[in-house]
Amino acid sequence: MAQSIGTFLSGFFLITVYSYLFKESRLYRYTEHIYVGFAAAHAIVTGWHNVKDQALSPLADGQWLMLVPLCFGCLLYAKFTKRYSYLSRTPLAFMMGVAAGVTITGAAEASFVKQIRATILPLNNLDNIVMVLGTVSTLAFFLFIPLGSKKAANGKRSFMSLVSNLGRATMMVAFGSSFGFVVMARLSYLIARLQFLFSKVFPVISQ
Amino acid sequence: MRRSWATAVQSIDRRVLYALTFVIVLLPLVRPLGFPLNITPNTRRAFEIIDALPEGSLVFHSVGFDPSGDAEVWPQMQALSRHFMSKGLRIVYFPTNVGGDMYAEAIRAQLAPKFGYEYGRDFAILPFKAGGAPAIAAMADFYSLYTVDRDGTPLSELPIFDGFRGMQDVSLITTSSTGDDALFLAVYLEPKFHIPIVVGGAATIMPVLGPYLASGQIKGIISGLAGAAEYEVLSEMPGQAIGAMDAQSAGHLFIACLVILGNVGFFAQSRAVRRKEGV
Amino acid sequence: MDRLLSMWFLVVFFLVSVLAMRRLSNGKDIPIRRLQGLDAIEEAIGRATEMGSTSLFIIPGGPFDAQAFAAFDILGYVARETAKYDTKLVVVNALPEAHAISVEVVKEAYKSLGKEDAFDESCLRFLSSGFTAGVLGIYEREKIGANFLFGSFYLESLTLAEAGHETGAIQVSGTANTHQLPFLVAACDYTLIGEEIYAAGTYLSRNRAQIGSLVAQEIGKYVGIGAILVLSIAATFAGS
Amino acid sequence: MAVGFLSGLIVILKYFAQEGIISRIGTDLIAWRVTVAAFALGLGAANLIQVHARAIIRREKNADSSFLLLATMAVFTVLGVVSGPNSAAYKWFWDNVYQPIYGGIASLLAFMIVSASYRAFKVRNWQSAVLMISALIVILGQVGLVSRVFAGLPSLSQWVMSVPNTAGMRGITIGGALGAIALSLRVILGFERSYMGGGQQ
Repeated sequence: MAQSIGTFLSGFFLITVYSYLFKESRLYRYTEHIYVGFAAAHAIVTGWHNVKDQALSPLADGQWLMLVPLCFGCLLYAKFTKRYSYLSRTPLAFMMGVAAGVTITGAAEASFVKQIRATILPLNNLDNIVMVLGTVSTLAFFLFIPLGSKKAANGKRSFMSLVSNLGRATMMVAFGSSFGFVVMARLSYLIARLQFLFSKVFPVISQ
Repeated sequence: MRRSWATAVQSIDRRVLYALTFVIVLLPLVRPLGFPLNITPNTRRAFEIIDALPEGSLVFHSVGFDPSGDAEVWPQMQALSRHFMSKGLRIVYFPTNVGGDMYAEAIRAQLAPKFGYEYGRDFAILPFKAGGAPAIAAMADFYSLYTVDRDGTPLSELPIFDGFRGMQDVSLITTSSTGDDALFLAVYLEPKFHIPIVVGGAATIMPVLGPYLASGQIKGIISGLAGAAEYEVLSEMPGQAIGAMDAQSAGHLFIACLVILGNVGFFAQSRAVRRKEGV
Repeated sequence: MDRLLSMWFLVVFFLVSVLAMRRLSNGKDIPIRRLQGLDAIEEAIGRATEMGSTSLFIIPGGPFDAQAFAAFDILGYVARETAKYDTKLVVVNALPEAHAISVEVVKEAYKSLGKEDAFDESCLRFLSSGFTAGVLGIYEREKIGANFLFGSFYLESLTLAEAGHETGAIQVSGTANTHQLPFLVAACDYTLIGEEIYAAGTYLSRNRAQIGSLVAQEIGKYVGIGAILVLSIAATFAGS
Repeated sequence: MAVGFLSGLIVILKYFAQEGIISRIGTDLIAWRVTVAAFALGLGAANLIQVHARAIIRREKNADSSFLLLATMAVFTVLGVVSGPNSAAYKWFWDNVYQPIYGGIASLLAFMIVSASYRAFKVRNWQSAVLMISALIVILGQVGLVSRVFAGLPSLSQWVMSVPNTAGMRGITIGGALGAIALSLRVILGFERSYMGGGQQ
């Protein structure tokens, strides 16, 4: 019983979502608000369990240091007071600082050093030549500060614009092919929902 | 006359496109067409790496997806798990997405009994850890991050963790993820422990991983639903992915036709405009 | 070895940045390449104002990292513009911490123009993981004239940008997530690619000290290009 | 602000230190951030309540859906906190309400990618021509049927994906890394503080 009500509900919500494609309806609006409400509730539930498991329980076990994140967390609410609202910036600065630190270290090794090392290739076949020139010219496309003054020699400027155009072309190939590649992925989302809709809710497809 | 044709092709109402998409994807599901399937080298390599592992090896498998992306990744996770279990590998699932543990639970309930896999001895499910990159980075110091399994049982009580010191004892990490699990693993764990990483994930993130595959930080890639279908073929254990491939192909052909049609109309129209202006 | 290299790289990068920031804070102006996407923001808001429609700013729910910082910079600028023209701004956030910071950013923007009273916190909406559905609803119910999408996007990018296109809004977007760039480029009027979003704050504020770190970034790029080219050529001859 | 500077610096040092006190503190800081972010959820929830309660009180046009949102949120927050997210009741609603809507919204992408490809791949100049051709190669290269006719297409598509695509994405990645480092550095050093009341210096 609960199972078939569930299947019916799932199908109903799915159809409501698809109705968005054709016309905004009151049904879509209700579905959207139920969903946002549920998503918020789920985030709060997960957040609560995180605080409980990662801070409150260790604190109860005598890890006094856990008072620090708990205090930071509470300070966020200082913004509702007039007098101490500036205190709420401390936890914000803390979160930004940690995120900045994590970003820097991750980017330096994985996205800079390792990627450059992987691009150092002997230029003895077409693949490697395309790889090296494509990477270098894409990188050159992003140069922010124009090299030399505007009066620079004509030849030099056209060389730079050639490199920049090569970079642009490489990016266009990359964007086009990534787009094409993803078509498959996007279609599979629809396929999975249709498989569900037409095998469970309206049994047309035999399984 | 010609211009009106071109204009019409130029401006098909999007609702018509949506309705056509719906029909074209649905039809092959109702009546399979039996399109042929290519096995890509990436999937083959991933399969071979896993197939070469000796029985009893310890595999860590990330579950980084939720209902929004399960269409592509869940069939992969099933195909991989079936292969692991048929080879007698020990598996530890670690959810990296809030919704991930639900799928690991489904493996425990549905797949494990078929292979006689016993929870705690042959496989285990760790609890979800929030935080993305930092959480995966924290796995480097394993027991500081995980002390209990998803049910709250201390890891020391699970036979699968007997003598397990940390990530250095892992033979292989695999992923089923729509997020950046693979990236974070390659960035934070691979450099320290040199564990081979085989990535299963949404087709979307695959192009991003190309560089890491080329540089050897990642050893193999199973990409999207097609990857799952190929894996099902390679491991000779068919599942739900193979059946969906016809609808995929039909959709691809439809989109390719639309791109061409749009351009033909666009050219005809701009030529007609040019002629009218006398250029 | 990679870790050691990255450590040295970071040390040098920091030193160069700090040095350049020092020198430039009272030095001369450095010209920066035009970034069309950022120049288009003002135009988009101007048009939204004329049409009496809303400007929408979307910060997605990817990891909380430097892309979120970049989004805050651009949000600050957008909020100052909307405050200047007294036009309606709606900000949507998927991450709780980003929401908390966005509130401060927008509030400060209004304050800096002396329009604290016009600031209404309910124009910022926290939608958690339900934000794609929520944004689609906003598209339908509000008249959107300018749509800004900045940050770490995942698979929702195309839905938001393509449905946003249907609203008729001018769309300016940016992300460093290479897997989502193709969709933003395809569906938006202007897209900032990769490092362009990080430079946005500097570009918009023309703050000289900040330009200092841009100089370090430029040098980093030349070093990268040089290293790849020189070592690749060396590898070619070493191999043969 | 000293807090941001110190926490950022320690996290960076932790990455290179690997062991010792700095490493321990760094690991703690990263874990604490998750806890603090969880507290920020409360602010988000307060925002939702504020926005929608106001709509209800003022009897705005969509007050009915606002009510629905707040009711859903209240019911599931209580259910999830009291009986836990793994309880049967919570899971039932998760499977039959949350999951189908979530999956449905995600699958809208299939329709969006159709209309986007129809619209975006018009050849206006050489750049869009390159864009379209590489997209077509990859789209068709994945269809088994087409590759029976054009035997070279799958390997061409594979090549485009693994060589020029990798080159382009790598260029963007390397540049992006530099940008991310520079911006994060500005944050740690306190040059970016529009959120702190610094505004434009």
